[in-house]
Amino acid sequence: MEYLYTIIVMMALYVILASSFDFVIGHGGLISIAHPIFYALGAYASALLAKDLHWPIVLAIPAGAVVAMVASVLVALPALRVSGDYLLIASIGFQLGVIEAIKNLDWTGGAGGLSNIPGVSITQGHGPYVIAVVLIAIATVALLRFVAHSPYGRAISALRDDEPAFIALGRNAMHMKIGIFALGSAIAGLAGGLYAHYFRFLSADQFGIMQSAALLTMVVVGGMRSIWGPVLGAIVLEALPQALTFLNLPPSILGPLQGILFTGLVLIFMFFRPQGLIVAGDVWTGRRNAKEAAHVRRA
Amino acid sequence: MSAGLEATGLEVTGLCKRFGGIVVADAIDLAIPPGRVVGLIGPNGAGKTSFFNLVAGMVRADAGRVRLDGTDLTRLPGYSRARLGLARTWQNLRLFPSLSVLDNLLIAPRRYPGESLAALLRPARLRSAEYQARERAASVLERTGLAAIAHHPVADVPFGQQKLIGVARALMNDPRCLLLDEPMAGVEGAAYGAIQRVVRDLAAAGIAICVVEHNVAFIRDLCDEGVFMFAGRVLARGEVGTLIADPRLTELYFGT
Amino acid sequence: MQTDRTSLPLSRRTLLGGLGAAGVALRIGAPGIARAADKLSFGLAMPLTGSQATYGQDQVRATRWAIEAINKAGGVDGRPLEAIILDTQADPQVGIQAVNRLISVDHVPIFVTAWSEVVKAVAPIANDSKTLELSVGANAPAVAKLGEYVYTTFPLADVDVAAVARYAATTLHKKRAAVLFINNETGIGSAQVYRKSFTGAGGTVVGYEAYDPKATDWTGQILKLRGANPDVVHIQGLVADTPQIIAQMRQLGMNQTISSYSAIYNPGLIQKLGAAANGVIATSLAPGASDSPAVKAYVERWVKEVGRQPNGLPYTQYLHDTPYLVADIYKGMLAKKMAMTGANARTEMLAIGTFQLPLTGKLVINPNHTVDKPVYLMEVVNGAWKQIAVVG
Amino acid sequence: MFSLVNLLQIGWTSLATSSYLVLFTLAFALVLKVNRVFNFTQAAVMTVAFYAAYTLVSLLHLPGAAGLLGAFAATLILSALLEIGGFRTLRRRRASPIFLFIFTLIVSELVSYLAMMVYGTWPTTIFPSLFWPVRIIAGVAVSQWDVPAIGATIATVAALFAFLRFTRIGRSMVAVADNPDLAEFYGIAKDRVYLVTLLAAGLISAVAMFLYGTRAQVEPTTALNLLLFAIAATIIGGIGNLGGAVATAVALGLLQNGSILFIPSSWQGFLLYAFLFLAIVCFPRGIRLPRRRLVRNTPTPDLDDGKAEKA
Repeated sequence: MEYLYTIIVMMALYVILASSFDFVIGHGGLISIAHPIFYALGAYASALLAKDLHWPIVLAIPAGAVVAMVASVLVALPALRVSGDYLLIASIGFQLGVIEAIKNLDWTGGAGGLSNIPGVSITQGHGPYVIAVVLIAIATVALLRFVAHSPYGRAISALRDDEPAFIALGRNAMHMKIGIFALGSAIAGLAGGLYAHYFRFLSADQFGIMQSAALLTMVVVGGMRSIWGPVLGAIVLEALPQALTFLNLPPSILGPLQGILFTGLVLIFMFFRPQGLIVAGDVWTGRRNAKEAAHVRRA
Repeated sequence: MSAGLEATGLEVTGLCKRFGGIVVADAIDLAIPPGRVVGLIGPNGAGKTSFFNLVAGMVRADAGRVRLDGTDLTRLPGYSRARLGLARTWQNLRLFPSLSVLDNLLIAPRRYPGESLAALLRPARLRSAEYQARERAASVLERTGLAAIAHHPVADVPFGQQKLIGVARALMNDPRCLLLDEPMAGVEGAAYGAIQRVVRDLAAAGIAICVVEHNVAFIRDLCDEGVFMFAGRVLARGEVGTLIADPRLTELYFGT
Repeated sequence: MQTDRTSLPLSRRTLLGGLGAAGVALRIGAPGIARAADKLSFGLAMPLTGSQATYGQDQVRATRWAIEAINKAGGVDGRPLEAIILDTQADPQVGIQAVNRLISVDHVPIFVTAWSEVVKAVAPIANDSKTLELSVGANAPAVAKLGEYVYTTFPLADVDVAAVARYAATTLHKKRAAVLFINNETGIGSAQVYRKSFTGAGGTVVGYEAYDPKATDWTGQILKLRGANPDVVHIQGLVADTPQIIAQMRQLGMNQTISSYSAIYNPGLIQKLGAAANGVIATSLAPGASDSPAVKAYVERWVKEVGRQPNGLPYTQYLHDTPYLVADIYKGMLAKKMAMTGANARTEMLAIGTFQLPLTGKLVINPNHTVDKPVYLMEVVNGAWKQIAVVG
Repeated sequence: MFSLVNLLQIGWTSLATSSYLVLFTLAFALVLKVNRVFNFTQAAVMTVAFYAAYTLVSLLHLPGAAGLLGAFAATLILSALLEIGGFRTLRRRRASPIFLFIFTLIVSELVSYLAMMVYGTWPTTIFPSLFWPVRIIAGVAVSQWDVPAIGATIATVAALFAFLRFTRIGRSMVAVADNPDLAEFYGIAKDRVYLVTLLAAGLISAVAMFLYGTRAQVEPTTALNLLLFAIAATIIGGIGNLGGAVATAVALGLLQNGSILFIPSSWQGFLLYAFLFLAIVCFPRGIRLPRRRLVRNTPTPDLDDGKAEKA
């Protein structure tokens, strides 16, 4: 069961991460790849609060999300002044810089990683925790779907379409971008806390550019800006490496081959189905469309 | 309605801006009283659109002041100026292609309910604000004759109507001053008349309007007076017919 | 039978796990399969894929040979020993997955793993479930502090680094040492051990510099150390960068004695450095082919069956000996009619304490999670590794 | 530590090691300037260049020159393949920057996995030995690698600038860099220019990787780390400013090596990324000296044009 549990937890966590990442880059149009670092900040914050300050896990995890959110706002204030490719590179700098810092500090466990994080123990059974993680994943998707279809989501669409026009209509673009970034990062931080107390070991290197690439791949293969795309992308791409081990290949080539098939598949997708598995609609839709249609006609 | 003490319209004094070696605004003084329609004319590169960008706060001026109904806008960012009643349209439309016609308008009210994540936590208030916005959008759509296509994606709408949507969107803001950047370029038929009618109505309602337009007929029909710009400076101001007839200006316009 | 189980170590097992309850039930819910009940199992979680597979696979092969030999000689009191082998990719997350499976599905009392990140990552699981975790290969001193159920059978850096430090101070009469170490866990921990041991043996550490794991140039650090004017320089680096560091030191005119640890004890160092390698001292934690007929035969078997020497020979020797150690523990437990639990395995292992192993010799496992082991000091003499001393 | 000899030594070695850093940066900056792509596939090109040279020299025992030629051939083939099979298609489709970024990152990952499968993960060098004899000049150790490396770099940089200045296609590259739409208007075939740019960057990367691989050990994942340095230098030096990128590469190399004098050596890695972040946030267009820019850089105050330009 544990094997299955772990796969389910990882799938649920990747659903949370890919969805929130899509919220930032797909919906928000903020091209940052630093998403894993907020995952890391949430994970480390929650782990350290529980381990060193003996906070109960149920408090430590949300606190980790808050830490990630606060950090994201602090980064966003200077970094969101630049946009597009520049933001992308700034985010890489931030991400790798924080990883280096974690590796050099003593109280984060340093380069060797943080071990013996308090968590649910295997003897008590992981069942309830796994269910909680899955429920949180579902709640995350529901929340992001709600936001995307709310008036806020309409504003996000407009902002992404045309920032100067958005500003000229009296909308505070910077405020919105920070909001998008903060929400996405807080959710990533939440996933981090959930990860930390399940796996109970963290090392800074696992939150690097390769993690970013994996998340990006999930979003792109799944279908950017479609609510269900990143969900599907996360599940498929998390299951794929597991499935590849069925091929009964000699292990000496299985490792690289796994990577080759994985990246190759992404390339095939990029060229033959760039819109992803699930295609996002071109036009933003809100809730209760029928009702509003009636309303306008009446007016 | 506006934060100012009295309705004095738009007042621009000593506006300057240079990019590197290029001067786009050279001590521009320009006042547009409420209810008046002023046409900006001049050759390409005269600084007309730059003037709009400076007034609307898209670009920060090097010097000078911008006032609207007595309120000093000079130090305010673009979005704040818009909230104080300064609206503009764009030469190349800048509609939101991923939104329907109605949703394009719903982005634009002065108080937009969906701008803050915190607003989502107060659904009742959000709903009422959204309802008000829809009421307003419905009336604007009605006024501009766009009600029938309210739910079409803007990308599917003919060009002329897109121009109209740009104007309608600016109206959602309940502006005190409206900057129209080439509202007629490429517009024919019914939309032409509709835009003309809307602009006249707005002026009648006491809004200060500034228009950049190459369509001389439109300028003559619509504007109370014209301002001739060249190389970032206001060269002449007066009745549109007189300006157009001035051979020196014509030479500058069609230039070398 | 045993070969059959391990020849496709990963795929079939994952297949079963992946298919969920049905697959798993085949294994645990079917006591009718009598042979399985007879077997004495232990877990083996090693990198079979990924960047570390080059080593992991050779180590697993060595383990397999040992199990074959044990079973051919009658197993453990007539019962066959089996290793349940899972892939960790040397990745903590995958390692956790593998170990969770070994414990909750296969109910092994003992599992063996390597690579310090994995060793650390799975430690809480071992401690919680009271399963004995044997770390074979990670040498960061922190491995000794991972909890009640985590033991190493491989000497930690405090054994060989301390030995080389003491050797420099007492036998070579060096007074001033400098340490250049990689800024990762093993590097930092080992450098501290060196400093403590060298100072403890009466020397002074006059230079102490870290470098970034991604560094490609060490001029700054080397100049700093050169300015400190040491008699001996200890480098605690990686297989990949140590030859470059030595080359740069020599180029910058530092001709002092250089020492390092077991990672650089390989022919590649000499090939990369040529004459500049002469005088470099490394450690080996296992006897070489020239010192032990068993090791000689073992290496010959590699050349005969695989066509080459194993990657990281000493590590494969340790992995080869691990089943013997596990067999001794199980044998003791059977003799005392103890239940096959991790707690009992731990008690029995500490009760035995001293093990005699075929390829690595005598090993003492201390209750404080360290081991006692002789250290073989090797030096490059005329372009070849020569054993210069056995200490400890 | 602060003795003159030491400072000279650090200066000299930094200069020598900046030889390949300059070339990595130049290749990256060139593609960014002309093709307007943050080209992570350069890591793939670098990996291929190294293993081509490694195969010929270290495995097949051919002379070093053959290795360099092999690296050239390999990079040309890969670059052409990437442009024609990849970038061109994505450009036609007006793929978003994030899409292009994923493409380049995934390609470099794919190549590193392929290299892993063929060559394993053991670090290797082009020549079997990486020890270069030294000569002491005024107390400074100058290795036999240093001078040819610096020479090769200067020659490559000079060749590129001459190419951009004096050949027709080179001038077209500059024109496209300044204004792709206008350049097309004047009859410059953009696709061809983009192809030539990638090929040129490939050749530069090959020289750089040859230098690197004769001095340090390389694994399939080395190239990506080296590329991060190039990105930092390009951005700090000012995007679109090749000279600035080159100068920054030298300065950053010196700073990284020299920083040991002032900060604990373990924080050196942090320094690069902190620079990268701060540079882009504080100077998104690069650090510009207050000097008069050359003509072409006409500002576009009209915001309406900004949008169209981006595509």
